[in-house]
Amino acid sequence: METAFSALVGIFFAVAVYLLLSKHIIRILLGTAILSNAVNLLIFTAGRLTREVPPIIPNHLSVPAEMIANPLPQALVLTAIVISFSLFAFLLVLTYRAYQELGTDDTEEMRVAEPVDDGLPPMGY
Amino acid sequence: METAGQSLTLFALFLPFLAACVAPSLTRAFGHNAAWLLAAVPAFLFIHFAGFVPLVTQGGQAGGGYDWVPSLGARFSWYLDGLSVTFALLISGIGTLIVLYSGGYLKGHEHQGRFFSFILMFMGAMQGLVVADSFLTLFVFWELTSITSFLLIGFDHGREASRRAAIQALIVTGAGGLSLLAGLLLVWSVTGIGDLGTLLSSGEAMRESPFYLAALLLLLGGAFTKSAQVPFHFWLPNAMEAPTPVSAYLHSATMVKAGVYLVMRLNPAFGETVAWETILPVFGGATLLTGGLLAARQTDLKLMLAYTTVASLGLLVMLTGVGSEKAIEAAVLYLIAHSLFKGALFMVAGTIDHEAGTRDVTKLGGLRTAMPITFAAALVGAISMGGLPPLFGFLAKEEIYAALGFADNWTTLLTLVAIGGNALMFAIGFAVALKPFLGAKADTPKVAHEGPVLLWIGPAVLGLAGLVAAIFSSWSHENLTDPMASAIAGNAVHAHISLIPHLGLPLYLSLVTVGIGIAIYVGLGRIRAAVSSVLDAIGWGPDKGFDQLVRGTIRTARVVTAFFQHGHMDRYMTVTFLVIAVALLATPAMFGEFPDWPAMPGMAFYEWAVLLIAVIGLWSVLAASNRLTAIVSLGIQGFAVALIFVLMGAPDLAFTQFMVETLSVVILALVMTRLRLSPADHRPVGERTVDASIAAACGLGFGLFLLRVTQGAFDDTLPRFFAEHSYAIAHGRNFVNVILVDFRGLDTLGEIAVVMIAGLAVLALIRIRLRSGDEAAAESGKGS
Amino acid sequence: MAAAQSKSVDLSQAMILEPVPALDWLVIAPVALPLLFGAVLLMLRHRTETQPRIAIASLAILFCVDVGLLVHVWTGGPVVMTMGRWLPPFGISFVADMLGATLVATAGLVALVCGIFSVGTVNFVGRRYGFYAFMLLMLAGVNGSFLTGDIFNLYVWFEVFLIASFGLIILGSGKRQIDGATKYAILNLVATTLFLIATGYLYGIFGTLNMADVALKASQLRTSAPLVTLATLYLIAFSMKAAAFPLNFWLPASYHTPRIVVAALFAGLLTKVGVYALMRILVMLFPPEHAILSSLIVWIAIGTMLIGILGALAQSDIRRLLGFVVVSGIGFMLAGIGLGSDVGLAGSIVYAVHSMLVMTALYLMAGQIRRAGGSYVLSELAGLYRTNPMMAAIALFLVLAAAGLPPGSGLWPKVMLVQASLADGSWWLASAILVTGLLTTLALGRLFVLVFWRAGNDGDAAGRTALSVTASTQMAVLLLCVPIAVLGIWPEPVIAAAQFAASGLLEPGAYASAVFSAEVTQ
Amino acid sequence: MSGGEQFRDIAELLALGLLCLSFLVAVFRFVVGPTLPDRVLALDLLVTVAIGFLAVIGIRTGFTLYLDIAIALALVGFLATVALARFILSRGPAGETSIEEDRQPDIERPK
Amino acid sequence: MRTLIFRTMAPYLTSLMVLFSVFVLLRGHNEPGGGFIGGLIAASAFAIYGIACGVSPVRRALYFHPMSISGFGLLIATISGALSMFGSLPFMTGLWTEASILGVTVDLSTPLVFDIGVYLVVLGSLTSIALALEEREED
Amino acid sequence: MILEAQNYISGFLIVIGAAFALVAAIGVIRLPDIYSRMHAASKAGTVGSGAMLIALAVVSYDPATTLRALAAVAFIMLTAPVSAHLLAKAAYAVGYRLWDKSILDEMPKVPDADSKKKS
Amino acid sequence: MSLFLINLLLAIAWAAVSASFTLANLIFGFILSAGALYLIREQVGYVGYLTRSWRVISLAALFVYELILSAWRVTTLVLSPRMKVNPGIFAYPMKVDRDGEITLLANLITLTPGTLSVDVSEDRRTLYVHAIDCSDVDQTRADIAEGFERKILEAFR
Ligand code: NA
Ligand code: NA
Repeated sequence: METAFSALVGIFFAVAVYLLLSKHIIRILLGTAILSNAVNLLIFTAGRLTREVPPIIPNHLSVPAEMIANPLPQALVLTAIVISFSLFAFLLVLTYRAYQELGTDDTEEMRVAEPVDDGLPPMGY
Repeated sequence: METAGQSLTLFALFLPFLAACVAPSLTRAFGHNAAWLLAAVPAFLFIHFAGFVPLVTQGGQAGGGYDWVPSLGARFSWYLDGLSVTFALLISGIGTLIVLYSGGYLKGHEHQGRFFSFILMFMGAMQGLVVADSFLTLFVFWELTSITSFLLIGFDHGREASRRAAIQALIVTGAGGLSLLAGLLLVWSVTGIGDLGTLLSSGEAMRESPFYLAALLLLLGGAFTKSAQVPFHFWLPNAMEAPTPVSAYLHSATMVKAGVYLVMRLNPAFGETVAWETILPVFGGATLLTGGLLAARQTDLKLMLAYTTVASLGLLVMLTGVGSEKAIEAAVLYLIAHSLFKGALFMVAGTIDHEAGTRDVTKLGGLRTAMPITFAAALVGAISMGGLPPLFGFLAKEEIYAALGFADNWTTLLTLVAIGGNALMFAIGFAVALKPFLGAKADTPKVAHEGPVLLWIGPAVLGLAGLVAAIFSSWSHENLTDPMASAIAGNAVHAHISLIPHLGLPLYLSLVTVGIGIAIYVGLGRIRAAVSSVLDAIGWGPDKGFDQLVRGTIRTARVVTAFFQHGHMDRYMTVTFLVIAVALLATPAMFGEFPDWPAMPGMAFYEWAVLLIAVIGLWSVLAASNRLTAIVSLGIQGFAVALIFVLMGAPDLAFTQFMVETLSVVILALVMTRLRLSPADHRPVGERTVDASIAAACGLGFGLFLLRVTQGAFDDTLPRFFAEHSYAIAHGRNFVNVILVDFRGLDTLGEIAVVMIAGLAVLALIRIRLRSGDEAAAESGKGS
Repeated sequence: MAAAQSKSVDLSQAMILEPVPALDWLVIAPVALPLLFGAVLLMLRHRTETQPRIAIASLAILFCVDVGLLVHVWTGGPVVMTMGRWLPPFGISFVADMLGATLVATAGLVALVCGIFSVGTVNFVGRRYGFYAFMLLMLAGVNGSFLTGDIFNLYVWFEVFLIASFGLIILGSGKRQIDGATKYAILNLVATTLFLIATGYLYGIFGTLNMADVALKASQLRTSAPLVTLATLYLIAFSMKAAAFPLNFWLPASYHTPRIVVAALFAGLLTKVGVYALMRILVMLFPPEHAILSSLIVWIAIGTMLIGILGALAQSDIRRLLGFVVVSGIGFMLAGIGLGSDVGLAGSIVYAVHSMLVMTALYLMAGQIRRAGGSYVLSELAGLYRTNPMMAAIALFLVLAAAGLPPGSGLWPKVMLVQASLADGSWWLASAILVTGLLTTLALGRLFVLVFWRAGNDGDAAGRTALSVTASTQMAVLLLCVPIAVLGIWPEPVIAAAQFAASGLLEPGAYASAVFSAEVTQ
Repeated sequence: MSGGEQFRDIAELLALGLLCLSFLVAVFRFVVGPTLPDRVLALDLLVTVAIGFLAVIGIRTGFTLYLDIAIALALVGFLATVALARFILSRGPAGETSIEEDRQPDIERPK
Repeated sequence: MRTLIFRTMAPYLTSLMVLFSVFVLLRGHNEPGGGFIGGLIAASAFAIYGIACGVSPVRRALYFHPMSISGFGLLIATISGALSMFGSLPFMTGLWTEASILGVTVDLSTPLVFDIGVYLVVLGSLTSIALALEEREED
Repeated sequence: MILEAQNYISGFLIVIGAAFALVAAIGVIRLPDIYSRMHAASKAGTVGSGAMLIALAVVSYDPATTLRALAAVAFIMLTAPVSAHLLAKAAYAVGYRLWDKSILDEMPKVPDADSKKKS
Repeated sequence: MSLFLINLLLAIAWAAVSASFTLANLIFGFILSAGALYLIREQVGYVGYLTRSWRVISLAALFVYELILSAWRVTTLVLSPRMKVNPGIFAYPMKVDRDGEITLLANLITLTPGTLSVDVSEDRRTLYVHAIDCSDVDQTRADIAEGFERKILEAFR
């Protein structure tokens, strides 16, 4: 199972990176969303996989009766999901504002902070 | 150890800096008369260090210090022997006069207080430098001299030449300082010795080290830049942009001699090697001739003096490099003589400038009647500089020729160099001392009068000192020359030279020198023209080279920066992921960390189906013909991930993922409503191929690494602990939630902080919209 | 309130049962307090007049707490608190060792100064949209990063200060800001994600996240686990965070865009966290892997220094210039990490402290220059010495400090690093450090000369919005100069602390035993 | 295993198979589009099918806790459709063609 | 999106979802759920309300500014962690007590308070984002 | 006995439900335009999921679970028509045409861009 | 509706006094309190409550029946090899005029065979319905009027 998941994670990463390498922020943004899913799956897989047995103790027991899924990566992923969602929301709105302010989402045209020709410093003293 | 004496020395070392702090207020209170008060500081130092003279004349040394940075093994310590005490006396003695002179020279200047402050700081730095024992003390004071001289040279910062000279001096001497630092640290790390006192007493430690040459070159890098040796000589004449007291002080007695001091100081440890006896004379001799020739070209009194200073420094380095006892004696004598006459002459030049309004020797003449005392002082200085009796310079010159002689080819060459250099200096010394005063009275911008006492007292005292020291030569030998020379040589040395001339080679050579000197003096105009035309023909010099270097550095910096910091986001990303891809594939390849061949995964059909949906979702994001479709497609893969979590026993995750995916789509839709987007991916095919390769490499790398990680054994201590205690102690049946709010509640705390900040940041992003031009207003902080 | 369950459970198997001394709370206070204050400030969002007062009071309290922690660690060794009193490694441990405590205290000072500076410079829009809340939460994130003993928790604090910095960088919403923020955000996000990725792998390998536990287990797994690749991933992630060459581009692309006080705060706090993490994770947890990577790190350090300072030389905008100087400083810190010797690491740590103080002060000074001279651009500035001599004196002092010249603080780490590289035989590194020092002198010396000494063209300056420099901002800068001067003149305490910290990194025994002491005592 | 259980087991597998097919078919519609509303509809259908999927998984594993997720999906899943519908509405006439129009450089740039 | 049908349905759906979110929050310790998920659901609820009926009714309904709610959430979450200071226990140590309300014993604990803090933060922040974006649409 | 019955009933229901889900999906593929497809999705899909949820209600031993399952069904019924309506309205309003073989369109023609803001 | 609420409150009160909040007990309590309310029927207009409840239930039953029928129709349509569809949008003049009722009607129409509410006119009098089979629109209109619309009016008026 881990093999298939490793392959899947690899595909997620490849797609995410391909999108991140785009020139358009919207595509980059999509890339970050996929990237966060890739990472979540990675952490989840790294904590080893268990089928269908949620880490919850049934009502009549006080310790789980059988092998349960590892809850720790789940908690980590949960934290990571929420964080990456927050960042995604921020980035999205940032893109929106960038588009409003700069009139483009093409990073090639976003040259306000680092203008194309930005004069040399004074050469004298 | 006498702690009272120690603390007094410490106090003496800090006193100039304290005085520098109060100088502006004092000047505000007393005007230029504050000079009298402030001059008490160097005078006190002079007296304090004079107290060590009896000790050093006995060949003794005094040390002292305090722990400074014990962690680095560094002390704040000083070492007083013949060399350092003599230097200290020169610095504080001349310093006293300079402070007084400044009082007159800058009388009424709006920043006189600041000037006093700078010059006192400079003096303090210099004082510290020459008495420093530990390497770090030495280096710190060394750098302080560079910095304070930067301030002094740039004092008149309204003019670009001043600023340029200040920066130039800072950079050149700063570079030297770094070289010095490297040298000192190298010595320290090679020998384990971190202070001069120990180093001097174990001289062979360094000479026998394989790092000797490296250390020597680095240390000389410091010394040569500071002492304006060729090819670093150019900054010194430029430094003449400073007010005259500065030039007089810095460039006669003190800062420029720091390099000479260092060379002399190191002689016992580094001297008497082939490298030492080659490098120093070569550079010194070259500097002597270059300085002399360049001086001949000048018409500005200060510049003439400045270039002869360069020449003198060359002479000193050359003599130290020769290294025989006689040579060292000669160097010591010349050093003292030079301090006295050069200081006096600079002050004279300053006085002329101050009173007549110009320093151009071709525009001056006939001042002897208007400024008799100044003329007298100038004459005395010139006589000493020319090496004529009855002044101290004469003793020095005699000793130089005695030291060099015509022993072999090498010394013959050096002797010839010395004769040439001395003759040039003779001529220029007299040119400075005579030409403004003799001849017909020239029209000067100001009507010249004799300067006030504050202006002439300095040169007068110095001239007098030169005379007295020469007349009572046995006294001055005993108290100044011998201890200093002994300290340099590392063994007791006694000078015998006196004003009574002895027939012999030195005297003949002196006569030759004087003869040539007179010839040069007479033909100075033609020589000036000749040197000028040669230099114009060359059209380049290190001074110009400095500008070219600075500009070239900036231009290179520009090109390099434009290459790396090009402003193209996609290229930044490409580099980033390229690095990651290389790390992911190359590292395991190099260290054998690739996974084993995996077994076929056994999974149920619906599990495969969900994986397939995820892949299709990803593919549809990539393949989407426009970005709106891509955005909606994003939902599919997120949805598939949620299903994976369902199948893998992670209900909380699935729950959250479903919610988050939904909300992501909602926010995307809300935002995208107003966004008009340009069409899908329009990277050219070539670029796409490159990007796809990098992406594939990253994906492969991450996947393989994950496989490798999961192939290892897994330590499940943590989940077992959670399973055991989650309900029993933390009262929760849902482990994930218990981890989130209890076991690892702190993660969650940080995480909700993230959520909260994100909310606030988004609010700020949406709400704050500036009209153009508001940016400045926002920065100004108005409107609160 | 009954703290624990009365049912018959053997708590000692799961929990630390000794009571926690009140002073140990100092280890969590630098995180908990800013969170608390930040939350309060957020709730008082609309009271823009009260906010600065509360914020500065909070920052002052925090600084006192930070100093208290430093003293506590100095006198009593590492302080540990494991949250929820679960036995480590099951709960999250916070560990203040000398390294963490020193950096926390410095960060506290920097933040306090920026808080004071901001009073006169952040307008009500900024306050209303959370300037102070962002600032405090960023500080919480930074402090959390310095103190946590858990790798995933470190990631969380990274995110906290990252997103808070996003908030700060966009506050104002100018075009440049938005553009800079976009690049800053995306590139930093990639870096932080890489950190998370590496942590995922780490968990897969070790089954634990507690740093002390990882350090103990690493030696057993060395032959079987792909630790070099893991260490390389961490190296990349943190290098990027620290703005190391060749992944430094995000910093010069963005640091000049926000408000100056924000840039000052960033320059003081953010990149240093990356450096800190490199020390903590790479040096402390993976020593053999660190040794394998060390020459690579040295070359990265050389590249970073030189690229940084060359960039600074090429700039005309003071803020951009300073951004590159920050990058160059990162090179110095990496140098010590690359050398890996105790002197080198101590040098890096001293440099980090120095850089936090000086770079913040320089950015604030740039703000002062902007107020007094109406511009940030070198070619438009002149003659400020005449109008603001006091400011010029401070500026010169800071320039010297940054260039590593006495009496500023930069001298000492430079000396230590050169010493360490010579001891290591790394001639190239030593040369690079010295050359960079010289180029820094040139870049900043030129800045000083052009801005302050050059004769003023008053007509032009009047056309721009020149403002008087307020007392509070001047005081803020002066306040920073005090420790810089102290560090320059009497560096012993900081150097001793740094050496203490460096030896703690190289021999993490004390760290680990502090974390697991609870188990040991049972 | 009783007959009922056996029957249920087979039914579960059969249902899972049918649901997976539904997923794939819906995804197919999603991929081929052709219009944005078609895609939104496909997404909506996916959510609906997922609710069933959760129910089946809940039955199969005996963990009825998956039900809560189903409820949440039922309640919140339609939010995505609503938002996208709103998006289609405000994108103006002919959502897709306007994307092509955006090719033209006359995007309104703030002054 | 102010269609009659949607506008009529939305308030009911919103209240239903808010109820469900509280349910999810409270049972999170024992079943899937908890503060995050509850908060996400609640935020979705207000988003629907906002899309259907406009932003002002939502703002009126919430009374406090969503970001203040969020801040309050962080505040109580932190305080719930710090309470253990009074018992000489480390930060975030769970304190449990049982309260009797109308004869029903209810477990009150700092983890519960913490989870409520999480809920409020998520609710507040995401609602704030959604409303701010929705508002932007309206102008 | 009851247990067996529960098994049979629930097994039957889930197969039926899944089949409906598939039908909905096929409908979404086969039907000619967005409006027709919506019929399939909103009806068959709803019934399908509803059936599977009821199956869950049938097998659960816990009345609370049964109630929740039924509540879930109710929620789907509440939301599905709303989303269908909104999507259809939006699609129509911005001009997604009916299938060209449609035989009737009594809806007023899309007034131009202005009206979309009001809606 | 208020009666329903009172009924519910009584049920909760029952659960409280019997100290068991299980679902079964609540339902039991609900029935019990409904009986109790029956006792005071003249004071509270209980008959209306009962008949209305019945009508609502009958509406629900119709709905469920129609829903299943509709799913079946879609199934046969979709799975028939040659789909014969005559789709189109027709206008339906509504008798109901309250927001809630309009909404209910529209939603019910959506969930039932072959029809899907697209929009309500601005004046809230006309419902635009998309139908899979528009060959006999008048019949469809009549079905709605006689079916859901009438039942809604019965249940809520
Ligand atoms: Na690219
Ligand atoms: Na995500």
